[in-house]
Amino acid sequence: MQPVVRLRSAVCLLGRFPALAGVDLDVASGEVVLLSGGNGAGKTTLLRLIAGLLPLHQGEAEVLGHNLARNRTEHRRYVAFVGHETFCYDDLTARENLRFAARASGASASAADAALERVGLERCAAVSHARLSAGQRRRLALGVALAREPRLLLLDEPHAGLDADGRAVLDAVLEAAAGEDLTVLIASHELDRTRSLASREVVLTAGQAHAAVRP
Amino acid sequence: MQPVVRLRSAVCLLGRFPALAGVDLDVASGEVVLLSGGNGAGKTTLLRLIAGLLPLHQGEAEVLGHNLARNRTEHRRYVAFVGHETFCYDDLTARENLRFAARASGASASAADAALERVGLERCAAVSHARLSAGQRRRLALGVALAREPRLLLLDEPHAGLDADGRAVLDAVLEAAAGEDLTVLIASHELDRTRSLASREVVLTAGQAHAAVRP
Amino acid sequence: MNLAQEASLVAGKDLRIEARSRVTLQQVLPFGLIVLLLFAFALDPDRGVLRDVAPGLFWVTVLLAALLAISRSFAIEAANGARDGLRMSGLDPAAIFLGKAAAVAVELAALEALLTVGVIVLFDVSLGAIGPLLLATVLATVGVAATGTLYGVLAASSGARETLVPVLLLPVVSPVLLGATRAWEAAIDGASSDAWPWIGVLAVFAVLYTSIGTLAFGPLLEEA
Amino acid sequence: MNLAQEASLVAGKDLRIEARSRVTLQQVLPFGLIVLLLFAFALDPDRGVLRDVAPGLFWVTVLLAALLAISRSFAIEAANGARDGLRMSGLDPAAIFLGKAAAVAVELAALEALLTVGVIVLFDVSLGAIGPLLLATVLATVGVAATGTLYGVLAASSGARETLVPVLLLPVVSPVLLGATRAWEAAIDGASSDAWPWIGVLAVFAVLYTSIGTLAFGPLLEEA
Amino acid sequence: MTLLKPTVARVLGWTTLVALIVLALFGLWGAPADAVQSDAQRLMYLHVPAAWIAYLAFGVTAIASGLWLWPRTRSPVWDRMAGASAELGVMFTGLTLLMGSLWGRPVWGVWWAWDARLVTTAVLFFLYLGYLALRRVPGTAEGRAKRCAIAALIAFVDVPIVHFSVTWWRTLHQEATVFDPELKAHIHGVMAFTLWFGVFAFTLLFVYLLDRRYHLECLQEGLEDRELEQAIKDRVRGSVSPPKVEAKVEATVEAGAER
Ligand code: HEM
Ligand SMILES: Nc1ncnc2c1ncn2[C@@H]1O[C@H](COP(=O)(O)OP(=O)(O)OP(=O)(O)O)[C@@H](O)[C@H]1O
Ligand SMILES: Nc1ncnc2c1ncn2[C@@H]1O[C@H](COP(=O)(O)OP(=O)(O)OP(=O)(O)O)[C@@H](O)[C@H]1O
Ligand SMILES: [Mg+2]
Ligand SMILES: [Mg+2]
Repeated sequence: MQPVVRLRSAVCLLGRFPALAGVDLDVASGEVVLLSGGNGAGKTTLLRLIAGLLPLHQGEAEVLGHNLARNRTEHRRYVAFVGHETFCYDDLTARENLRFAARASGASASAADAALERVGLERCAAVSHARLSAGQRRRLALGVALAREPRLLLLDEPHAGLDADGRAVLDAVLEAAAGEDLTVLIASHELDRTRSLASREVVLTAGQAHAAVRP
Repeated sequence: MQPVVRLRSAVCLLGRFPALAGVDLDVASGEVVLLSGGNGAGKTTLLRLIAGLLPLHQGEAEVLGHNLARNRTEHRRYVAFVGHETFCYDDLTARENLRFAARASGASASAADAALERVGLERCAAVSHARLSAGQRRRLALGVALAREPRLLLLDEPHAGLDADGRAVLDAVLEAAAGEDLTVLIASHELDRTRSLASREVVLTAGQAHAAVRP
Repeated sequence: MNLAQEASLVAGKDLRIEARSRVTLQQVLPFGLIVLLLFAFALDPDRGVLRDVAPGLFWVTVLLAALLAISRSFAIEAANGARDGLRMSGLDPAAIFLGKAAAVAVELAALEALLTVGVIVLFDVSLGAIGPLLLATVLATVGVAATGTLYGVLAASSGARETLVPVLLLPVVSPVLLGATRAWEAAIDGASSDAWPWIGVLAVFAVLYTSIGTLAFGPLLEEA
Repeated sequence: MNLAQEASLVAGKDLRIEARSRVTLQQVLPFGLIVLLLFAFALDPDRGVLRDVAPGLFWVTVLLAALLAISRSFAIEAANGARDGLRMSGLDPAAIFLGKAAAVAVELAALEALLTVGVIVLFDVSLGAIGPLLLATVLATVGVAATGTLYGVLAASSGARETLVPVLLLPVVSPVLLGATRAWEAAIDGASSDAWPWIGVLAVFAVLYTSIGTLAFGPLLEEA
Repeated sequence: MTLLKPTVARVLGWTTLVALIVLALFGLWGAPADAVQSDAQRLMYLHVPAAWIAYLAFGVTAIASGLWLWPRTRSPVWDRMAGASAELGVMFTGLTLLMGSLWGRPVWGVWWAWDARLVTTAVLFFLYLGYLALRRVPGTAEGRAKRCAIAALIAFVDVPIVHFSVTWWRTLHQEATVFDPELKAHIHGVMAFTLWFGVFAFTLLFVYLLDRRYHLECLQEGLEDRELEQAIKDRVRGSVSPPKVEAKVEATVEAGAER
């Protein structure tokens, strides 16, 4: 079967700094891969590269069958990315933000409402993004990603700021992934929690990826 | 002994929304108090109120002997606050940001350099804030707070984004607090980790504080 | 969704944000009126030239207000990394361009209508040949909105969005400034025939930049 | 630290950021020159009034450039919640005000020096009585920087910083515009005696707003 | 690495120098003084060629940008050439403005006049200054090239406006004399020769400088590439080296702090 993500000695620059210095990575469909590594190891950069938000400098990168060196926009409508920021508009309410994101990527308004419920934000549906608390924003960002009905879900420290309920939502998403034909890459420092849900762990150190040695 | 923080039915508004709806809280000197509570419970609001960044709407609030209803700026030079944002300048390097913060609150440049080492950012000293990774930024924010040599330290989800090393740094800060005559209020969702270090836990629900029932 | 639907989704989003924050109405418009007044003031009414320079003043003011409107339009995308959200959304970049430019054009049109009233009252101008005047205004507005949106995204990728847009944009739209001013002058004098060549220039400009924008917005949006 | 030291710490920080990002030098200055050029042209050269209105145009341009400089000065504080950092820092708000205003004044002074060269060349103006001219310029700069910083912080607390500053600021500084223009006109004509009353106005304005700023900055900074 | 072979470049350099000297001789002594303007008119031999070479330079920038944007001819060569040529164009436009100003002082009695050609020329100058500012905005090489190529095509629209400005707006500035549609030789034979020779000499100068600038750019990129390889090695070894610029900044800070 065709891999969802295939990187070969991928180099990615931030300014002139090689944040990724030759990464090899293969992710098969339906996998939940945990990306671990210290602060500044390059996790965010790797996820942004796969999302097509950063250009590839050297090496090969293929996501969902698209060669990123040639075109890094085509695959995006099947990919959802939850980054350190929420990608939402301050002056729109939670529901409006969700609906805009869903419609923009061709999903229906009901998908947006379903996502709102799934992340437990019904009560804040009419509160504008600027007024949400940090954790509510994280939930909204996750909701936006889910509303887009992606095939590949990239999560960058989704635990940060989530309370116990929120984490349970997240666990449920990871658990359901295999059944829904959803591939997940999750960067996180909540290793204890995530390891048990992930099918595999990849450790990033100084811009390079290694398979984790399971204790 | 005089309490460091004393709130009596404190009400705090965000716009027209009562994010704190009557909070009673006493914190004695040298305590490490864990603030827990779900997303949107009001933890951030409470910390910002104590820092003097939000006005008190009703009730009483006293921090380090200053009555916040009357004056909410006097006590600030003894208080350091690590919020969801870093309070740093994108175009200054990590070291410059630290030095500016230290000098502004009357501490020495060497305090800044010591803080830089303490949070483990020596290697990023000359990297500008805009280029730091999420976790490195959290460390810097913590460093800025430490460089100011505060008597009261307010930490708002300091764990978010920190790797194992960073968490160890944070644990060390909490452990050393008692010895250094530092009072700490820490809002966090990393309950397992923080409970053992905190002298007490306060649970916020819907804008009200309760003492946690220890199991 | 087809291109038009996608564009209207984007325009709708921008206009809804505008309706909620009222920035154009409550801040850009007063700004325009003040600039109009200040210029009139600085150029000293004694010399009796104000009536003659009214079209020039009007369009200078519109340009300055347009700078603010565009800066606002991209400030919206800069907050919370919304720009990355747009990039990930799978919307056709051409639709994003058309949508954002349309929203700016609508805001500018509202602004121009009110500023025109200001000019009529302040400078005692009567509009003369309405047809050419209106046409020139519409074309100039489209031209400015398209160019502005294009340069807005160009500058947005750099750190200093607020200050880069003016520098890049003003020289490029200077033909619009001249063309619209001359067309207004001719129309106000009732000399429609003199206005048409300028309207031609404005039309070429509007079409040209709308096409360039539709083609170039994608690559510019991608710029890291 | 005393007030002067604290103020220079803040000013140093702002100027260091400017030195690194070069926004004023590389973007605001060209903006000023373009505004000078385009507007002079749009206001139609044939009528031969341009030489007479040169001082007015110069000061309008300086005001517009000042808007950008101030908007930039507070954009720096808006990012990453730096404003809350300043509030927590324990710095005297008066020092923050003086420091930020001083940094803006320095940037504006550099800008004015270069724009003056532009005016001399473009409008064929000779400076006449240098003393009063320089004094008027310095006082006007201080006035604009002080007022701008004061209104900048006022607008910063609202969401739409970029567009609110112009609206609030322009009407308030119009006396500076008037005073500086008249003082320049008088100085250029060599009639220093006519310049002095205006210089007096500028001095009063500068002192007034610097004092108001020193007193009011604290409460405004606290404004949630 | 270079546009021309090193030997060709060297020969070209010397030829340019000789041509400029010959131009100076002709301009100052060979050509007769103008009947009305006397010696001031000699500035024409610099002013007009400078203006035309500026057009040429911006034209090269536009074409190179177009070639970069066209997928089949995309190559970093075009980006470098566009940047180098734009820098020269700004230089020549500046020269035109300067010479025009110097000329205007004796002839018109002012340094500057509110004339369509003058204003449009100044706008052209700022337009490309903006373009150069855009080139300095950090980003990936490809992103920068793309962004700048588009901006260059947009900016080029102003060149014809400058050229036709004299016919569109009735003005003070000289109308087209050399390219007069009726092709009547208005000017003295030696003057015409000197003018055309000036154009020739400036063209040589342009090509020579373009080649040098391009070469410099290549060297710089080579240096950056090597630094990058080193940086990747360092990163792999885990020793993060902060970028050079900031190291310098930091050094000055340290020095300041010690005093
Ligand atoms: C700052 C002032 C000036 C500027 C910016 C300027 C600009 C230019 C430009 C851009 C051209 C090239 C036009 C083209 O072929 O498209 C040109 C040509 C020319 N300029 Fe100027 N000029 C200035 C002052 C003057 C003055 C003072 C004179 C003499 C009275 C003058 C005489 C000419 C002549 C004779 C040509 C050649 C026209 C032709 O044959 O096409 N210029 N100038
Ligand atoms: N204008 C408003 N209207 C309605 N609700 C508001 C408004 N402003 C703020 N809120 C609500 O106030 C609460 C703010 O709480 P706060 O940010 O203190 O939460 P928190 O405990 O820090 O949560 P988290 O763990 O997610 O950071 C949120 O529930 C938010 O939705
Ligand atoms: N211009 C630059 N110069 C030097 N270092 C840079 C530059 N730009 C980025 N970096 C470094 O690149 C790395 C970026 O890594 P990235 O953000 O991907 O880390 P991460 O693994 O997501 O870390 P975290 O867990 O903290 O979020 C950081 O070490 C950062 O300091
Ligand atoms: Mg990260
Ligand atoms: Mg919070």
